[in-house]
Amino acid sequence: MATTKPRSLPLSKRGLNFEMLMWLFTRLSALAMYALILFAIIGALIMGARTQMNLADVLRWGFMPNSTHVQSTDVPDLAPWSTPLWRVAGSLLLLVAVAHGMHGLVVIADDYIVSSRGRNIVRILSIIMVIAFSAMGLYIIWTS
Amino acid sequence: MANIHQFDVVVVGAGGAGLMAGLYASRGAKTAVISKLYPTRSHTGAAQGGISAALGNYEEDKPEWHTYDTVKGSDYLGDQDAIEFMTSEAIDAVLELEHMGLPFDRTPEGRISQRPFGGHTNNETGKPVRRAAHAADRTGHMILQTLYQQCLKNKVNFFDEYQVLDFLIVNGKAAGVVAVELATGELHTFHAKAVIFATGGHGRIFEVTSNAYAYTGDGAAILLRRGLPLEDMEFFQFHPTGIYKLGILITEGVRGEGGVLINGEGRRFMEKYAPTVKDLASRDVVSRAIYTEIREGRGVNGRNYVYLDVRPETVNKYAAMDGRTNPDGSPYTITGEQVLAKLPDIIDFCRVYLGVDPITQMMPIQPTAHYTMGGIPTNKYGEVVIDSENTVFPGLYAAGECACVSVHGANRLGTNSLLDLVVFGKHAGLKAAEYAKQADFEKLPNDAEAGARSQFEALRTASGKQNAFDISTELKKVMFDDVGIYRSEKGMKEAINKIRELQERFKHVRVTDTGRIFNTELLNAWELGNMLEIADVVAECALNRKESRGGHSREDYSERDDQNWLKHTLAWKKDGRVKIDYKPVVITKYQPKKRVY
Amino acid sequence: MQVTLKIFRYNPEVDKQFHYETYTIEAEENDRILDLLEHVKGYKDGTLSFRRSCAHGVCGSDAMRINGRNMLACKTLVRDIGDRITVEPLLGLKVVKDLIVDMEPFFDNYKKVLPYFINDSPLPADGRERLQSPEQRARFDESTKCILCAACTTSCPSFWASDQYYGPAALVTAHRFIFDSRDEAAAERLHIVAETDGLARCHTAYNCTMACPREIPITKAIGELKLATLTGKIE
Amino acid sequence: MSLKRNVSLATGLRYRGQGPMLTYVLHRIGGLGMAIFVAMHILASYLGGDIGGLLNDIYENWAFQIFVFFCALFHAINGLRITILDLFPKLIEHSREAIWIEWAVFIPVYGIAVFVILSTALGG
Ligand SMILES: Cc1cc2nc3c(=O)[nH]c(=O)nc-3n(C[C@H](O)[C@H](O)[C@H](O)COP(=O)(O)OP(=O)(O)OC[C@H]3O[C@@H](n4cnc5c(N)ncnc54)[C@H](O)[C@@H]3O)c2cc1C
Ligand code: HEM
Ligand code: SF4
Ligand code: F3S
Ligand code: FES
Repeated sequence: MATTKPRSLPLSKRGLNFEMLMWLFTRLSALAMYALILFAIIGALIMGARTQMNLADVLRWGFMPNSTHVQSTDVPDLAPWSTPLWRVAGSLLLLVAVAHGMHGLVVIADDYIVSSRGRNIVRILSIIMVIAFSAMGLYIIWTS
Repeated sequence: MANIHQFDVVVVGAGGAGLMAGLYASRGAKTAVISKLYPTRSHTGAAQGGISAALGNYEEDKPEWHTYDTVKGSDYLGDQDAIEFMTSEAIDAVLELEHMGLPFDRTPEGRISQRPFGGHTNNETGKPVRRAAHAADRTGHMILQTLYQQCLKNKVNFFDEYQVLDFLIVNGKAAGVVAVELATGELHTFHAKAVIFATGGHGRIFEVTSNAYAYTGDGAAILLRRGLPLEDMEFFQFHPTGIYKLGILITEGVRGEGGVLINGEGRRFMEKYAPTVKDLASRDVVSRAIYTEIREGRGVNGRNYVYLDVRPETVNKYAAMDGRTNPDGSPYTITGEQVLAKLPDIIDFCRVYLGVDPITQMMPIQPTAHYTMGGIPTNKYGEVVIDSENTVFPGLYAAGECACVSVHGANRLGTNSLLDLVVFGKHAGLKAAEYAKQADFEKLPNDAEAGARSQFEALRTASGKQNAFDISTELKKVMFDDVGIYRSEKGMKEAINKIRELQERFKHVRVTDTGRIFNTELLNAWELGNMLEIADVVAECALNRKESRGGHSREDYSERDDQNWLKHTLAWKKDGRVKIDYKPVVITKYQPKKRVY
Repeated sequence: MQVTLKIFRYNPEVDKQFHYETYTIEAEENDRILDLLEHVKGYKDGTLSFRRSCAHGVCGSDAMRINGRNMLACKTLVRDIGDRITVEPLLGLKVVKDLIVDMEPFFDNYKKVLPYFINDSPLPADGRERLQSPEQRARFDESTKCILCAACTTSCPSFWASDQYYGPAALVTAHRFIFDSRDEAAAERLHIVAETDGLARCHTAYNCTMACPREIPITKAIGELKLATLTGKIE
Repeated sequence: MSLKRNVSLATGLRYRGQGPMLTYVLHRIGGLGMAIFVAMHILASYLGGDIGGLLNDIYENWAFQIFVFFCALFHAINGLRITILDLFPKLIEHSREAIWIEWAVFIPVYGIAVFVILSTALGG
């Protein structure tokens, strides 16, 4: 009978590298963002958004559950929208989105920039930017 | 000149034969493979049905049966020692391809799958036998890819898109070739100890053909011009099933899977011409049968085509009538999905070019010019021989369709060509490397490129009154009509006159492109020159052979004549005239018999 | 019927820039675009240059842009695209002359993925074939169809951005060997295709799959490679 | 001796890649758009003051909102499709159908959102 040798490669033989891990991260972070966004939207609906906010505002809140995003709506009281729970959710979304987005920019740059020097510069810049934007974003979330 | 390269062995052509030769030569000598096309674009890639070897993966089969079938298929003109050599090497050759990674289709046991093909029989029962190893209907494609890949692995030197124009002879020995680099228009001299020609056939001299544009007989024409002979040029195979008008090949595998030919009256007709194997008779027999049907008014709608029918209901009906069985003895049946799985490319061709779906409709087909049996005479080691005594030309080798060993004689069996490429390609490569080891480089002539340059000059400075396309169209028409499936003295004489006229006109051919970079107009004109040269030889040899045998069937001499014509033709070109001589056929075991299928 | 054939022209020995040339010719519905090009070359302008060989879609010589999309000129009929036809060379490779592009970067990429069967284990003791079940054979069937015509690679936006990207054709070749149960160099190949200029450059734009004249599900093959680098599964 | 290989943006976009190519282009525009917008927004909120106010004014502008919404929504929906197909390559054969579904979801949701933004913006 035909050979049935195992066709599964051990970890070190898969070609699994940073590049492919980041590829996976992009997908997983996308799913994570979906989870967080859905969480935020459902939360908003429970908190009465159905009567107090229009669709655009709900989505806007969903994409970033930060209390400033519902300031201009008919929400009577901002307090429930700025509990630690929402701040944590917002922080998570921020971190994931910044990492996802910044890596996305690196991916686009890699399409065009092929010299290893150029690619290294892009990577260093991207790390700096991820740290800077995460810090700024966290600062805003936790102080607003 | 600046562009001089030195290699022990130079292979001209990168089809199945060239790559196999290159692969083997490169193991023992510094080797270059030169090709006017990127190797993967060679015509071997078009081969569909399979490669034959008596592997016996489904049922009993033996190399001796393969030998007999080939001898019989060749209408007894094949050299039997060479045929025995080829069929006995066949099994290992096919296995070697598998070991190189070729993805053959598989039997349920995991072995190489095989299918029946025209002319392959069990010698005891006379029934078709499964001998053609296949990879769907793109066996040639897979051979070409696999060999190219192995060459890359072995770091063979490739010169892609270099067209060889001339062969250099010094002291009666091979000294190299001259080629033009298409991308720059510059001439390059390849200084070599051994040269292997593997440039494929010349089917483009016919109007309706399955052959590629590149099939202009370059290799044969180059050697002819250098005073070497060509063998059995009158034998050209017309494949029975080409797509109507276009000539695109519908593999015999379709009939192998149970497809049948149907005439204009809606009836199967092959049982009349080949009562035992019917639609799976040898190609020349089927082609003539189709032509006879057409001439007797039983073409479809009175026109010159018939149908090939592979619709499951038809296949099953006739398979039941023929009592065809599966290997396990159950009755043979087939479904639309199976047809699609086994013949995907054929189905695709029909859909694209005809708008016909073979699973529900019949395919209009007509015989198409397909395979060059004749060519550069060689012995079974691929060494080129130059006279009736089989004197070897030192350092010169040929393999593949451009060569004539002769294992195909007057008619090639389907799937034997791919086998021919692999077996003789290999041996040509081995021999050339062996020769190169002990030989020295001949000194190059002072102006090695002179011959090539003057050929180009003649084209460039011609008066330009004649359109090359017209010449080529007229040539193809007259060859197909008068030196085609049926031939007669009157027709052939007219054809020869026409060819002479065209050759005259060719002297005034127009080449408007004066550039160097990819001057395809100039190269096409040069190729047209080769086609005229070859067509002339084909027609002269055909006129000369006063009998019917295999692919050569004459209306005025409709019988085979072993008394006078059991011999190979050798043809030289001397002062613009074709000179003919003969060479005996090697017969070992099988005395000529009447050929019935 | 009459067709208007607009052809991209560039003669490196004369022109600084390319231009288009328009020809009006008689054609039949069933004519291939290749037939039209041959006609122009034969009777209108002999300098027109393009590659071709088999004329029925199996050699991969004549991939070009026809009405803005990559196709084989010999596998595209007038009836498929109408009477206004524009023919241009492939994108992302240097144009050498008219419709002829420099194929070297394409083949260089092909050569990067170890495009040959590798199995250094001893042959079966009986000297016969290495066994492979029909299912194992079917696993990589589609990727064996590739004729290296470059229609896919030159339709890929990532390749337009940089010819360092291996491109779909090379990845299909990698797929052909990685998923062949007989081949033993899957790990090496996966390491190669996982490099920055490999799999990560495919953004599933899908142009390749739509352009492939052999109807190879290229994007799917690339997808399988991506997962294989992560999971190690090459069943 | 030969033309450069460069493919300009205009030439690239003229390639008739149909549906899937369009989603690729829009996904990229969406990702880029969002990256710029998120960066801008964070920066603005962090800096505050005049520059921040100005940036936030641009960001709050209804035209910009319509664009940002497009980016976010399309990128999110298309991203989900990509993720699903990537994790289950078998489904890639149904790419076309997936894209149809995607548009069927995107168009109504985006349509309503645009309508709402516009009516709030124009209605005061
Ligand atoms: C449609 C079709 C189907 C077929 N099916 C089968 C089948 O099922 N089974 C079978 O056994 N046989 C089949 N054959 C026959 C078989 O495929 C061919 O005979 C065989 O492939 C020829 O191989 P080759 O190596 O001799 O030449 P090719 O593969 O044609 O290679 C010729 C090479 O020579 C090069 N060349 C030519 N001229 C020059 C020059 N002047 N300078 C430099 N290079 C040059 C070309 O570039 C090319 O690389 C089929 C043939 C056709 C046309
Ligand atoms: C639900 C939310 C999101 C989902 C589902 C999502 C999904 C994805 C996916 C699957 C990719 C990979 C595309 C590819 O490789 O072809 C991607 C790329 C990208 N994403 Fe997102 N993303 C989301 C949110 C964001 C956000 C918030 C940003 C910006 C901050 C962003 C910026 C990018 C960028 C710049 C790319 C690279 C674009 C490209 O390669 O063409 N994404 N996204
Ligand atoms: S994958 Fe398809 S389009 Fe790409 S080179 Fe191969 S045959 Fe051509
Ligand atoms: S077009 Fe390019 S981006 Fe991927 S799906 Fe095909 S390789
Ligand atoms: S000429 Fe061979 S693919 Fe078109």
